Order: sequence, then structure tokens, then C-alpha cells
Amino acid sequence: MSKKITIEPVTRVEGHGKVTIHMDNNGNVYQTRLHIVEFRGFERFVQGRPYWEAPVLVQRLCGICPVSHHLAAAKALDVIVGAGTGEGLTPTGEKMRRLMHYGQFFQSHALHFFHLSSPDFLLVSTATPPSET
Amino acid sequence: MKDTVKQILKQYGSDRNRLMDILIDIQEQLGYIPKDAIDLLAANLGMSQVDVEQTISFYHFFSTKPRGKYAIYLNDSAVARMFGYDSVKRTFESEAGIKFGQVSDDGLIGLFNTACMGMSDQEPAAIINNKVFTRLTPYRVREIVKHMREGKAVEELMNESYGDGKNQLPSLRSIVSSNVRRKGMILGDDYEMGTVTKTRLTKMSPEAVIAEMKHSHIRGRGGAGFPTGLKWEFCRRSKGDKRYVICNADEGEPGTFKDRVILTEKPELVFEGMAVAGYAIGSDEGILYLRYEYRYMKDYLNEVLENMRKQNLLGKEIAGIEGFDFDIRIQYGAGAYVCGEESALLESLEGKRGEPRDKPPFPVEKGYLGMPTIVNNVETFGTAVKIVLNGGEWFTQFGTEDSTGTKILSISGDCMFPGVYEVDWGFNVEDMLDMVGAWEVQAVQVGGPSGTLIGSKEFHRTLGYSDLSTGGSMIIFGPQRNLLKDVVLNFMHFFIEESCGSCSTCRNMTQVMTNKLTKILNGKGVKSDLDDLQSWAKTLQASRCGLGQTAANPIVSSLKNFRHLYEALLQKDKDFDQGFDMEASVQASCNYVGRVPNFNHH
Amino acid sequence: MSNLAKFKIDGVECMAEAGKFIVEAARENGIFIPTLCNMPGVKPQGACRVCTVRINGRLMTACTTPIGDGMEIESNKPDLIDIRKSIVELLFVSGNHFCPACEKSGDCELQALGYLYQMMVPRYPYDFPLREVDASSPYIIKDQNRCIMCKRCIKSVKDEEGRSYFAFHNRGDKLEVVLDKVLGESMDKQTAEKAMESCPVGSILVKEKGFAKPIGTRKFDRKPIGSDVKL
Amino acid sequence: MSKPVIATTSLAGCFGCHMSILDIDERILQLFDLVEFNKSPIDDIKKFTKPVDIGIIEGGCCNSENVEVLKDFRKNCKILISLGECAIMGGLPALRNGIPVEECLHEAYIGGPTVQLNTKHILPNDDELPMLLDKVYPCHEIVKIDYYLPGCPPRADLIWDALVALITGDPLKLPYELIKFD
Repeated sequence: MSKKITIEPVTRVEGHGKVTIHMDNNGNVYQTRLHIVEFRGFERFVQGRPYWEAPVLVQRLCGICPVSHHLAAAKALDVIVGAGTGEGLTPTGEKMRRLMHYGQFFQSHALHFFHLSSPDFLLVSTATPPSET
Repeated sequence: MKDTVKQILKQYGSDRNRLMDILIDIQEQLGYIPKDAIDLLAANLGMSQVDVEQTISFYHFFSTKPRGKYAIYLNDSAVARMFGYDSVKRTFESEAGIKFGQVSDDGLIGLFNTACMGMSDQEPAAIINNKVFTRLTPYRVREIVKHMREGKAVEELMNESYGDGKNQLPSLRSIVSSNVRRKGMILGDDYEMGTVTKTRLTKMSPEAVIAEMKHSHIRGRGGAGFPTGLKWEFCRRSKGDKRYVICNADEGEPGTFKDRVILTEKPELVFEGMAVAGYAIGSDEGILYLRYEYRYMKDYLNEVLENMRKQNLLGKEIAGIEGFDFDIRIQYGAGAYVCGEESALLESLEGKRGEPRDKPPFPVEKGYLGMPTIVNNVETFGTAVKIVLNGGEWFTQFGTEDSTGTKILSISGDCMFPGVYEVDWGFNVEDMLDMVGAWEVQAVQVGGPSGTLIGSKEFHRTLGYSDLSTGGSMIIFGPQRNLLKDVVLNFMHFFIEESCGSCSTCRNMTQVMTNKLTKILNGKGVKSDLDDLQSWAKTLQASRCGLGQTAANPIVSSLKNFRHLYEALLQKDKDFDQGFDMEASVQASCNYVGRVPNFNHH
Repeated sequence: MSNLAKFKIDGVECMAEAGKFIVEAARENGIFIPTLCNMPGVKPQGACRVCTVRINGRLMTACTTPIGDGMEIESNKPDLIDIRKSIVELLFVSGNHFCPACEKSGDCELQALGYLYQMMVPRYPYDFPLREVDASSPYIIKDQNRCIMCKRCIKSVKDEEGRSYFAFHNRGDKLEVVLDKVLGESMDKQTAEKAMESCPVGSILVKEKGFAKPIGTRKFDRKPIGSDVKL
Repeated sequence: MSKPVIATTSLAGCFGCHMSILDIDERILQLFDLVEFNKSPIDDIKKFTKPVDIGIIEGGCCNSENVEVLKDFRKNCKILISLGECAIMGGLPALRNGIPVEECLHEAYIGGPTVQLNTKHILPNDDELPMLLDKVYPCHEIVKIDYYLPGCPPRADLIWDALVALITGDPLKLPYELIKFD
């Protein structure tokens, strides 16, 4: 009978995750799986909503990268309303979008470093002993 | 189709206030109300199409799709279900080859449910093309469907003998039984039509008539119980260049059928009572608002009216009284219990949805078409004739101090002799059960779903406006009945179906409380559910009309008088359970991907 | 000089023109009574029941009841506030009110009452009905998921011949507010703006104008509903 | 008196509420003085190692695993807080409620405009995968929840004030601007 180790949830990262390591009887790993299984059904339930609601709806696909999804939807709207032919998008509009995206990078990196990985570097003592992970 | 609609429009002078009559005629001549007819109506009545559809979609008997050459409406009330509704329904479905709510492909038969149609003493009952069939059995159903396939007319489907009393008259020819078990001043045979008009009205002033009514302390028989004399007086005093007398014959409260019997056996008494009221308040137009389920009485009632006109008891210069003109027309509803509420009735009379009005103003100030109007029950008008005949003083010897006179009860359910009984107010429930041959009684529903469900500890109480008030409905439940499932749940679904939906409380709370009741009945109940039901019901008190304010009564009164039935269903070991069922919830997705649900995977 | 009626609300002496509806009379005396379906210039509907007050022991709607001299009105009592909160919760659970993706958020009167009564969570289970979004008109969207059946649009949005653009459909819990196909397709821009303005929630939206006001500048972002009512 | 123990989890949420918890910025150091974190995605503890005083739940229940984690939290935590619209009313994922779950799966794996590659119409089907529920359930419709903090995400100051009040027992005065549903 195969043995299995489950690491759940994957921590110190932003978002959900689970890892399962499948081993045969004498402990050799034959398969490892990373589970990101949050199926919500956006593809179906977004249909029928007014199109200008799309950015506000899809930004809630992920709480860490809402801006990316928001901008993806905004670009899709560019095509619908005819602003997507490059010069159709005003320079200011394009710069606003880049600024928003950089803001998200900046926030995400700072958060990951100061909140999630800094305990290992700065407060080594409080980092939880491996046995409990 | 176009010329049929045009002809009907002309008949009613393209008056949008007569939209109910217009729609009824179209529905009966074409079998349904097609889209083109709606467009035509909208154009000619100066309304948008959705405004016309707004009225059509409110009433149960209007349909924008064909309902079959034979449109069958089977009564699904609590009493019908006690006497074989399920087997009759299954037989209809197997014989017609369709489910309820559908019409057969060949368009021959349509099967539909309907709320209580006033036949509780002879269930199961159904209406087929406006003809009433009572005491149905699976065998009878098979016969009816066979004859339908042979193309017989609806009258030919009736091969039973006609009902008793006036049901046998050529203009009525109905198999409905009147079941008059106990007569009193109203149902008694000691009255000759026209006596009061000719010998009393000719000598009394309108004010004198009102004085007698007030002196008799009579209160409305419809269920609300407002003093009738006062109502007439207010109306007489209200300013308005026209006044109306409306007779409320909507009789939608489940378990009530006494108005059907009064209108069958004593219609002239009711119409004369309307004339008396017209004389008292100074009105020349009376309207009988009759529920569509009683459409089978149409020719019979028209014949009675015609006869009264011939005898100068209606029409111009009635009984020679100078200046007293009064005539009556019949306006049919189209299937909406809420139209029994007087202001909803007035909205329906004006061709609109039966949504109760805000009060004030009261109908006696601003009623039909904004004019001062009195709306009284069938029985109240009949009683008025006897009061004017014998005087208010004579009337107070019957009944009790605060509930004078007699009350006609429609008693049904688990008893030997269901039917109509005229008794004095102050009659107690024990005597009533003895009278109708009901032993071993588990519960009695007094006043229909908006009334109360009482157990044996309350049978000593008496019928009256200050104790057990009722519009006439008394339903008796034997020990074998499951009160919560067969009665309370049925009544809650009735309120969900019949709510007009125009106020937030009743539109939503009836569904929310019924879901909670269903959860308890499915064995998922916990103690806090009972407290929730009790506190949630309070919100309904903010509803605009009586329907909303009493919509929680089935649950609240059964919780009060039969709490042990609820507690027996509660889960003992849990104090929190919102009814979440994991196995059921994962079924759909697992089936779709072809997976057997497994619950111990990590 | 029209006759003035003296009356009391929660013991506070008030005066207003007799016959004026309680909601307006209270407002003139600096007292806020919440409403959702009431709309200036339109006959009161008594549809939402949120303005329920108690007069001589009877529950009445303040929007439809005219002031009478010597009237004693209870409004700010715990049980009445709980009825209003209960109605707001009922409206939330019986529709699909997902505020984060709704452009009316911050200007929505239903949401504002949710804030006023600190509705953290409704006491009733969510119904999650699936209702239609009608985009057939060139200028507006009618989203039935957010409709609270208050009749403001039905009563106030009419064409020049007085025909209604909107109307009820069905009854009971299947009740909906629907847009007339013919009139809807010929609706002009001003009528569209008027229709959106008449809707207290996010059920009628003018097309292609979404999320115009940034968060923080909307009507109820800073101050609760009714805070503009003072002496 | 030992510090109260806090645990957090994100069920059918987008992790935005956890981001909002971390938006208390430098006050997280104060938080570490007040409380001790146990099972949470932002530290390494993956299973409850001791009884927990306050459990903070983000997200409603969209699949069977969410339900099991939620019930596990109910068992191990004295107090449970529903954090954010998803936990309170199902949130955005609940927009699928009323739509048959088969249609959602079909659109995503078979019928969608960008799904040409899935020629063999493979659907997610493995015993290790959580099973999709018929609809998204708010947490309080599955387990008893004690407190609710609305918002999408709830403002960081709201979370901070509420947590401090809960821990210290001081009365909670929430300024009007903090209670938002969007």
C-alpha cells in the first residue's frame, strides 16, 4: 500500500496550496502533486453581467494580484469599446495602468519579505520548529 | 382573433377600469390571452403592454398560453388532501399522460392545481371549463377523461344527479350539494322576497334604516368584524357625487363555502340587502364581486336579478319609492385570495392587480373609482334585510352582547355531517363538534389559515368577535392527521402562493418561515429554530393588510397549542444545524465528472 | 394660514401642516424616519414598510399616514428599530446584493440602511435566487437580482402619454419588475437617467457609465443616511 | 495569563482578507505581543497544536474540503470570526449560486471559447481533489459563527480595532467609515 505525506496548507506564501508526496512501499517517491484547486466557475457566472462590471468582478479572482486581473479585464474592454488599438488608449491611461501594476509588485514583494519570510531571517528563535510543520 | 378582441373592447367601451371583464371574456372565448390580444388591448386602452400583463400575470385563471380544450383545475387545499386528492391527482396524470401544470401535446387536456374553491364539504373537487365536479374518485376521473377523448361537452361529462336545493334549477344545473344542515334567520324559509322593500323602505328614511342597523350592533360577517351600521353611516356622510354598494363574494378563505350556499339558496335575500344598503347610503349602483370559482352560477344569478327587475325590486323607482334607483351588476374575480380584502377587491374592480391599498383613506371615504363605497360580505347583506324587517332590538336577542345575531358556519373535515350550519354567536366548539358528529378530534382550524389551530384544551371556548372569531371556516382534524405536515405546511404554501407580493414583509417572510418549518419536518430542527419562528413572525405585523399580518398564524398558533409536535421532531443531540447536507450537496458535481463521492481522503 | 397640527414623535413636540404625511412632517421637525420606497412627488407606495411607526398601539407606515392633531407617534423604539432592521435583512437575503461588484454601492439606500442598523450579517438564510438581467433597452440595464420591488420606477417613469415603462409581473415571491419591450427600445437618454435616479438600489443602471464615482466620494461613504435631516 | 491563541484560514476566499490582516502594517509587532499565532497560512503551523481562542475564517464553503476545514476550526476554536463578504454571504464566488454546477464545469473545461486543447474533454476527477458543492455556503450556514467583520476586504483598521477589543475586553466602538460591505 503506498504511503503519502500531505503538506497542507502550503504556508509562508500568499494564496492556497497543498502538496501531496506519494511513495511506494519502500519509501521511494513516485509522484508529487501541488494542489491549487480553487475552482469557482468565473467563466460561467460572469456571463450575463454588464460588461463594464468585468474588471470589478474578476479582480476578486485573487486577493494578492487583483490589479493584474483588473487590467486584463480592462484590456478586454478596450477591444469591446474600440479603445484597444494601441493609440486608442491615451498615454495617461497606459501610464496609470503601469503605475497600478508596479504598485502591486511593490506591495506584494514588501509583504512577502517583511511578513512571510523575515521571521526566518530576523527572529530565528520564534520560527516554528520543523517538527511542528 | 383581432375582431373578437375588438368586439369585446367595444362592449366595455374601451374602459381600462373594466380590464377584468375584458380579459375574462377573451380568456373564455379564445381559451387564453394571446400576445397579439395584449398588444391590441395596450393600444386601445392607452397602456403599455407590461401594464396589461401586470394584471394578467396576477390572477390564477388568466393565461397567456392555451390551457387545453378541457382546462382542469384540481383543488389542492388541506381538506381536499384529507379526502383523496393524491389518488385523484395521480389518476388524472396517468389518464391524461401529462403532469400537473402541463397541457397535453394534442391540446386536449390541461392539468392545473388551484387553491380552495369553496367545496370543502364535498372534496376532492375540480373545475373543468367553469363547471364544478365534486366527490371525485379515481374511477370517476377515468370516466371523465374517457368522455373527453370522445369529445363530449363538459355538461355531458356530468352523469351524476344534480345537487340538492336550488342546484337542480335549469339555470344552475350543478352537481354541487348545498348541504344546509341547520337553518336560522338567514337560511330559514319564512321570508318572501320584496317584503322589506315594499313595506319597510317605503316608510323608513335612510337615516332610520341606518339607526336600526346600529341598534342591532351587527358586525361584518366577512371576518374583519367592523360594525356595519357605523360603516354605512360614515359612507352616507362622506362627500362624493356617487356612492357604491359592493358585495364581497370572493370567499377565498380555505374551508369557507357558506357564501356559495347563501348565493345558491337565498340570492334574492342578498340582492335585496344590497338594495337596502343602497337606499340607506344613497347609492344607485351595486356590484357583486364574485370569485371566478363560482362562475358556474352566472346564468342562475343573472336570472334572479332579471326577475327582481321585473318585480320592480331593482332598477328605476324601486317599489314606487320616488328617487330610489338601484341596480346590480356582477363582476367576476379571476383567482386571487387577497381580493377578499376590501381594498384589494376595489383595486381588482378597477381592472388592476389585487394589491391592498394603504389606509387612510378608508373605502367609505374613497373607495371604488375614488367615490365613497361600502364593501360588505354576502351574509351581512342578507342579515341586514332581517334587521330592517324585524328591527334592531329583535336582532339583539340572538347571540351575545358583543356578537349579536346568528353566524352561518361552513364546517368540513373529519366529521359525519359536513355542511352549512346557522347558529347563534356564542356557540361553543364542544357543542359544534357534537352537532356535526365529530368524536376523537385532534384539532380544529377556526377561521381558516388566517385563524387559529386549537386543541381539545380550547374546545370550551365560544364563537364570537371577542373570543374565537371566524368568517365561517371551521375545519375538523381527526387523530390520524399529521397536523404539521398536512395542515400547517399546506396553509403556509397557501400564503406563499396567495401573497400579492407588494410589501417586503409578507412577500419574503412567508417563504423564509416555511423553509424553516420544512427543515424541522425533515428532521433537521434544533431548539433555536422554534425561538426563531416565534420572533421572525413579529416582522409580519408590519404588513399592509390582513393577509400579511396573519400569514404566520398557522405556525404561531400551532406552536402555541401543539408545541409538543414540534419538539418531538427536534434533534436531541444538537443545538446548531442549518440543514447543510454534504452528501446531497456534492452529488451533482460528482455525477457530472463521473466520480463516487469519498469523504476520508486526507 | 393652513391649519397646523401639533403632534409628538417619541415625546418630542412637533408641528406641521395637518394632512401632510408623517415622514415629511417629521423631517420638517428635524426627525429622520427611514424610507426606501418613498419618493418626493410620487404617491406613497407603502411597499417596503421600513418607515413603520406605532400610533395608539397600531403599526402604520409613516409615508402613507397623514398627520392628525394630537397624534402620539412612537418611532425610535427598540422593537420598531428591530422590525426595520429585520426588513432590511429580508431584502438583502431575498435578492442577490453583492455590494463589492455593484456600481450603486455607496449611493445605495438599502446598503445605507444596512450601515445605519450595523447589519453585520442577516439573521435569515440567504436565498440566492437567480433572476434576469434585461439589457434590451439601448440606454439602461434592468437587473432584477437587485430589485426590491419598491415601485418607484413604476410610478415615476412614464412616457408623454402617461404610459408606464416599468410594471410588476406575477405575484407573491415570484414578483418581478419588468421593462416594457416596446417603450424600452425607444427610451431616450433623459428617461434613462430619470429611471436610474428613481431606483434606490442598483437595479436600473445607465449603460456604459459604470463606477463613475471613486470610493470615498459617494453619498453614504462618510455620513449615514438621514444625517442631513436636522432642524 | 498566557497570550490568547489565534488561528486563521482561507476557505473559498481570494486571500484578500488575509492581505488586509497584514495591512495593519507595523502594528503586527504589537499583535505578536498581544497574541500567539497557531495554525495559519502566514506561519508554518499546519495543524492545531493547542486549543485556540480565536479562529478567523476567510471565505465561504465552495467545496467539501472547505467544509471539513471549517468544521475542524469550529472544533478547535472557542470563538470563530467570519472575516469578509465571502465568509458572511458567500461573496463573489456565490454569484454561481442558482447556476447548476455542471454548467460551470462545462464552461471551464469543455464548452468555453478558450478550451480547444481539451479535445478529450478531460474533467477534474481524482479522489484527492475536493468535491464541488451544489452552491457556495456562507460559513454561518454550516457552523455556528460568533462574530462577523464585513467588507471586501474588511478595512485593516476594522480588523485591528475588533481584534484588540476582543482580546482586551474593551468595548468596541466602530466608527461609521469602517463598516462597509464593499
